[in-house]
Amino acid sequence: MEFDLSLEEAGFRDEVKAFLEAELTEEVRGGMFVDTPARVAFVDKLAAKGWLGMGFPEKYGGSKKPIALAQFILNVELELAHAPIVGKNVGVIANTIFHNGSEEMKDEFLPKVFKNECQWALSYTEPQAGTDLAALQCKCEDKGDHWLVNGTKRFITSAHFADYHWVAVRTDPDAQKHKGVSIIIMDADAEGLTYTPQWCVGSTGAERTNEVFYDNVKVPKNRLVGEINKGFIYLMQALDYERFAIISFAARVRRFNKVAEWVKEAEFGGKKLSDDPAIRSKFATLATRVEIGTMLEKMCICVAAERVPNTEAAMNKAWASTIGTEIANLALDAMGPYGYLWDGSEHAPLEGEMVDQYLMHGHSRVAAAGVDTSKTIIARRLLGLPDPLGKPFLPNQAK
Amino acid sequence: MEFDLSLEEAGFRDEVKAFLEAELTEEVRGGMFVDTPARVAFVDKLAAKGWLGMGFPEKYGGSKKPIALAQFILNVELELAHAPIVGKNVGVIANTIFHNGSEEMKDEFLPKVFKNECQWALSYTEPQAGTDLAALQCKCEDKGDHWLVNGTKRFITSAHFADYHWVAVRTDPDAQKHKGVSIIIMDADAEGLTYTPQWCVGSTGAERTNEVFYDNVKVPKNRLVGEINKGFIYLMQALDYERFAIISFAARVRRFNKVAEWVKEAEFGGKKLSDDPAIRSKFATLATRVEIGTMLEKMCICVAAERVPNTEAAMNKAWASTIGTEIANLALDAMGPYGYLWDGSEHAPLEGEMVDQYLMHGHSRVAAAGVDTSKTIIARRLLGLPDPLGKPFLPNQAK
Amino acid sequence: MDMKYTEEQKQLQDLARRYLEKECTIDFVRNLEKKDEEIGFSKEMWASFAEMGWLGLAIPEEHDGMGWGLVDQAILAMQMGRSICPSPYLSTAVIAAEAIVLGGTDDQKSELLEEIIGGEAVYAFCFQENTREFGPKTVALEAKADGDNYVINGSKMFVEFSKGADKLLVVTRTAGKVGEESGLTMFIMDSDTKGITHTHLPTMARDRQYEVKFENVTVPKSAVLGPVGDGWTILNKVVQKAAVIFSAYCAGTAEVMHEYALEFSKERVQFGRIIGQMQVIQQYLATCTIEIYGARTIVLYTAWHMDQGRDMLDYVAKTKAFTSHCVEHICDRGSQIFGGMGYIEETPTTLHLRRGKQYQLSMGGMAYWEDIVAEKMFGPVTA
Amino acid sequence: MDMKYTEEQKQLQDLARRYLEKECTIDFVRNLEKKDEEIGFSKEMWASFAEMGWLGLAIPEEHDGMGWGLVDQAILAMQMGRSICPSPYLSTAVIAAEAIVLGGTDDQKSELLEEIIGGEAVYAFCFQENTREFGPKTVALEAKADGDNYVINGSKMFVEFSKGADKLLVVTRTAGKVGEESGLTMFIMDSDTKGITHTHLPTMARDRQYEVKFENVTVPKSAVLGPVGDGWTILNKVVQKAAVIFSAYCAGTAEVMHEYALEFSKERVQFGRIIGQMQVIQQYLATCTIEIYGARTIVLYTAWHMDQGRDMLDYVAKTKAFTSHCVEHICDRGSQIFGGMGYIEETPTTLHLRRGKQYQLSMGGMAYWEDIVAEKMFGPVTA
Repeated sequence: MEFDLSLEEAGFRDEVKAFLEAELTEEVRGGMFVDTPARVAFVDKLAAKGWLGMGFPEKYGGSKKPIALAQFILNVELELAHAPIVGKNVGVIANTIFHNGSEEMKDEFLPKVFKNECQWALSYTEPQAGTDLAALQCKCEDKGDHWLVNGTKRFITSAHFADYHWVAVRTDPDAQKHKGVSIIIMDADAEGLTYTPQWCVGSTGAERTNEVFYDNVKVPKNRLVGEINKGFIYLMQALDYERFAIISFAARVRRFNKVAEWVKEAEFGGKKLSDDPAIRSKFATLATRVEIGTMLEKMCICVAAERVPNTEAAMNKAWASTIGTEIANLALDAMGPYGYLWDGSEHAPLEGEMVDQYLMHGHSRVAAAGVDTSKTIIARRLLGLPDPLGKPFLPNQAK
Repeated sequence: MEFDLSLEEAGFRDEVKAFLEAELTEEVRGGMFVDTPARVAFVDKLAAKGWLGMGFPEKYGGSKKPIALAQFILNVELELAHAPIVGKNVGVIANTIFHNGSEEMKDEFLPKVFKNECQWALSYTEPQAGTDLAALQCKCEDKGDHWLVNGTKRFITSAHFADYHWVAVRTDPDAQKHKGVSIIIMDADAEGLTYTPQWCVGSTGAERTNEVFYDNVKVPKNRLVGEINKGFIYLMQALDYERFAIISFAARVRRFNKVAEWVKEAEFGGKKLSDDPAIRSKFATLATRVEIGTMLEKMCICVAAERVPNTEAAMNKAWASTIGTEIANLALDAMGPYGYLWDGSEHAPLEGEMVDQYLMHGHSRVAAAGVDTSKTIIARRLLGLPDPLGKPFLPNQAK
Repeated sequence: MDMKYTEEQKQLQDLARRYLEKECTIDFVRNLEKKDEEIGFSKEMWASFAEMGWLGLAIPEEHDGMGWGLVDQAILAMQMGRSICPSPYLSTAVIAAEAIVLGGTDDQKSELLEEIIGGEAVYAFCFQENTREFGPKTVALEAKADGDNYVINGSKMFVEFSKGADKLLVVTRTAGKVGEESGLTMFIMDSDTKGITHTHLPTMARDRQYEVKFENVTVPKSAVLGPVGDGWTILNKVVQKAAVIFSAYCAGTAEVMHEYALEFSKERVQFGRIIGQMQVIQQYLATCTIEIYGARTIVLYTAWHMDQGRDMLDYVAKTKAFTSHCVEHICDRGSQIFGGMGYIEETPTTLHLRRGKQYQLSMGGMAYWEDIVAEKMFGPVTA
Repeated sequence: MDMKYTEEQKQLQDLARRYLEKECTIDFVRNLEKKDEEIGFSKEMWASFAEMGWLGLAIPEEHDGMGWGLVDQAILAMQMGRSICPSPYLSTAVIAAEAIVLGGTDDQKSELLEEIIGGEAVYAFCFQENTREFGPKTVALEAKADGDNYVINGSKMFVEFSKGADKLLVVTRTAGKVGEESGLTMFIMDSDTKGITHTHLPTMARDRQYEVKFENVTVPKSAVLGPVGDGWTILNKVVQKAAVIFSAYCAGTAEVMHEYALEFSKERVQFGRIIGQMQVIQQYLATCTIEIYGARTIVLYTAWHMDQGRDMLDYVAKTKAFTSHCVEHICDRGSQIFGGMGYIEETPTTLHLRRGKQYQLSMGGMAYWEDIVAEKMFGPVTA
């Protein structure tokens, strides 16, 4: 048993901290993904440090991992500093291409990802396929010398600045739902690709996402990732990774500490808010729950040394999503009516950030794998319980 | 709209209150059902007042209801005074016989019920048929001149002092689960009927229930209630009634007030417990939730003027069961380590009643219709949602 | 006991439902949310309210009102809550009207009530101070007698519709100090009285709230409403009624959110079945149903009893505390059922999501009212 | 970072699991629960604990202990919690042993630690006073110096195993007054010292707790353990370790309750399928799983860091608060899954149901520890 970082790990963490101290400016902070020139420039610097391709072969532009936990340490520090996070491109795109793509595809895309030369839109969700990704309908026909894609996607976060779309398409309309799905890579400027903004609920300048339309988009044959009709397997692998790698619990820790700091300093009518016993008690309960989040994350890290965490990642995800809402909710309660001030009000505590968090955090409880879905994963994969939607299950059917 | 009791209703309530003031002794208080000589004697007096057969024809020993809400008012006052409640015999047995039984059966049993001359055991649950009553297996064969009953029942609360068993049996083994069930009335001293105690978790003298064995018990042919194989319908009707009529929310109100009164008086280390802001806040929240329980009950009462409340009764039941546990739980929290003292400890607040409540109240959340089941009833009957265990349901299948 | 609406109440409800569903659509509300919108409500709609008799609904007949009760206003407010209707109904037809009925001189009554009934005077209620807390003890805004006038200095926060209002009902302190219930005095003045400035406060609900600053605002003694230094005796009753109507509004918003979510759960297909067939979704929806029935019942119960002239402070407090909790809980849960859709601005229910939490934090939040419940149960804190 | 047990830790766990599952069965626990049972633990089992080296597990090798750490004790305690093993392990091998190691004179160490290691001395810990609160400030039991002796008067509450114990570790006040952390002095004395009476307190868990009364109990000055009047400097560390081990115990009980419920959910058939196929049951079980993993991890994390000699007060507090919540929540939820069966005495898990809530309320409950968390976050209350 060993809970401390090793000397090497601590050294890497300090290096990242020093880098962020030096390079992270106010305009780069906030949000999640790389979406402004300043944020792109910041990630270019991460790339220059070799921190995007850690653990991938050098021939693809990767770099040696300085230490086993480098990826995790980097993510935590980025989250704690509120810097753009880099998990999506490396975690989903590069990993999937590396493990499943053709040699040609690896040569073309991996170096670009690791040099931060391209932005990606993950294009999965459809009007009728949300949590149930296997129901997706976006049609992809083999036209001999190209693929022809037709369909509509929703909630595509980065579509308005992406260079490529990473699209889940249906390549076999007759196969069982999840057996006819493939992944293709599409140029963002392909003819027939259009999008329109979908604004998230939130203040002006809130997160943007997009509805995307593929209208007879031609895609070269070599842009199909891995094997045809195996896309669903790739998606599921990536989701496991996503639950664990893209979003570190550190984001919630940062946010909780920020709120607690505000409470500590806040005074109303000459009374210190932190003297209120009800506030003290509620924040102590939540502080404890936040700490449990860091524990579940540490557990994932330890598992990750041996395999991709799956049910552990689901625990992490379910807890983190729940806690995120609890933080925003308690923050607003503590602020009283000031809690609902927003969007540039000079009286809004923490510049109204907690209002945005309250409004948008519900999304984390349903998105990717929401809380209920994560719990279903735990029930099915870890506890060995049968599919609630499946056939009636009796004890003697157990394996 | 009219929330007050009418003059007549208030008059009846006052009459019941005066009666209880005069007749309810300490040894009669507590528990739920009529199970000691003193308690039987007490209910005899209720019978003598004509309060058991209210609303039933006089020829069966019934009496005119003084007012429409008489039954409700009586139940509330009994609960508030912690007297034995009488809903089971009248609510379940008499109602079912009156609406479905033969004339002979009405003549035989209704007067006995209304005069409190007999105690009944409701004999439904089996080892493999709990919430899923339709799965019951207790076999009842037609032997020409009698029925022959074989099976085992569980959690039969009154079996050790009952005169009759009201037994749900399977009369058609080949019919669909809920279609082959009937109700029969069995003498408690029938040959082949034996029972063994099952003690509820709780202090010495805690509630007793029984496991009951029917081993080749012969039952006269005329003891089948209503029509053969219609038993499940009668059961369901009675359950609706039970959710509403047997257990009044007033029991929780009484208990909450008792705890609140204790908190108001309690002092530890020279400090008044009720000065603790955390205690004040938690009790205020719970007081509000308790009040909502009285509101849901009032709503049921209003509905009952026109029909048997069903989804409203399910709301009442789900809320009451949840609140009951919340009361016991908060009471113990407020008591700190004294909360776990029990069973005759002189230091135990409220004589350890809240420990018993904590332990046993979970049963109310699962019993009869537990909280989840009540919510399922609301979802299905009121909200019109399809059976989660049924076939996949698509929008165009809607009626 | 009988919870059924009378014929008149049914008609009131149905009319309100029909009118608001037609006029106060989601798009209508969204338009009023826009930043450059200064008034935050529709004068045309306000005129219709007047025409339908809603503004004088609970004003006694002797003052040309309809003479109905608080319970009728609650029935109406539930409908307004369903349409999250942005209007100064609460501050004008409940708070100002009641304060004038209870505290006004004969002259004030005859002059001011008629204006309200006719829709000619819109009021904003200046009560909440620059603090997290609520209630009479927090009032600091100073009004000093100066010959025939009072001079007012200080500020109020979270005043809804103050810029668009014609008049302000202002709660000041003319005696005593912060922390005391006594010493309060109410004034009525024009909202553009010299020395008053309104600064918009952007809110989660995107309604129109303002910080109102008073800088040597000078009003004649005739602007006083009710007893000098003893305003809380009147205001206490007014605030209780306002809390019930606000609760009705919350119950209505919760109710309609739940209907949207239920409807969606019957249409949205995932894994080859509607999501409403999933047991967890059913449990969420059923739990919310119970809360809504409870919320509606306690609103009506409390309002009805207040109409009988009874002291219902404890129930008012429970009503406000419970509906506040409810509206937040149900708007959150409902949004969850919409999945990702629930968090995209274009989805109608994001209007509810933004309001649920704000309502919960408004008018004393839950804490002020739960303190009252605790005090009723345990008496005041002795230590 | 690596959470895996070492080989030695695995062996410790496996041995404890095997031994306890064999010896400390539900029936064994039930027998110890019986009213006429005065000692409340098995001396035979205690001798086995000594033989297996468990009693000296964390006592330094220089005092003939095994010299392992708190984390190893936690691993062991989780197994004891799984079997809800009734034994004075906590008061003897954790609290008394640690107090002697930290505060004992050389003579005390050499004499007393050996007794503990060999299983010859069972200790009870007399700390909790006749109040709802917990901690050094509550200590009132008076010890007065009188020549070469101290005379002790007063009483302690909720002392586990005091009647069956050989010795008592008694926390007294020799200076200052209630409300102060300083002024405490620890004593070690025989449990049957003249003037001491033990009155059984029936509890929810049916464990052996006593009210211990001290009436002119006279002990020599050599009975003092640690600094006179400054006992909290030692005791503070002891109580923190005890809280972690108690937390481990809670985590173990929660864990095994969850396993029972899971197993039952796979066997119990209703509506033609196992109840574990129902989505709500799955959600309950999964929620509990997350809490259990969190509870286990924070216990190990905190214990491991304390073994590195670090100040972990904040983590100790969070560990105690969370596991206390967890054990209650999971024992309640688990019982629910058993349906009616969950509330019949004969069902094994009623033992857990009766303990979940009691554990939550024990050793300061959640409030004492959450106060510490709040103080770490916000500093002490200033008003």
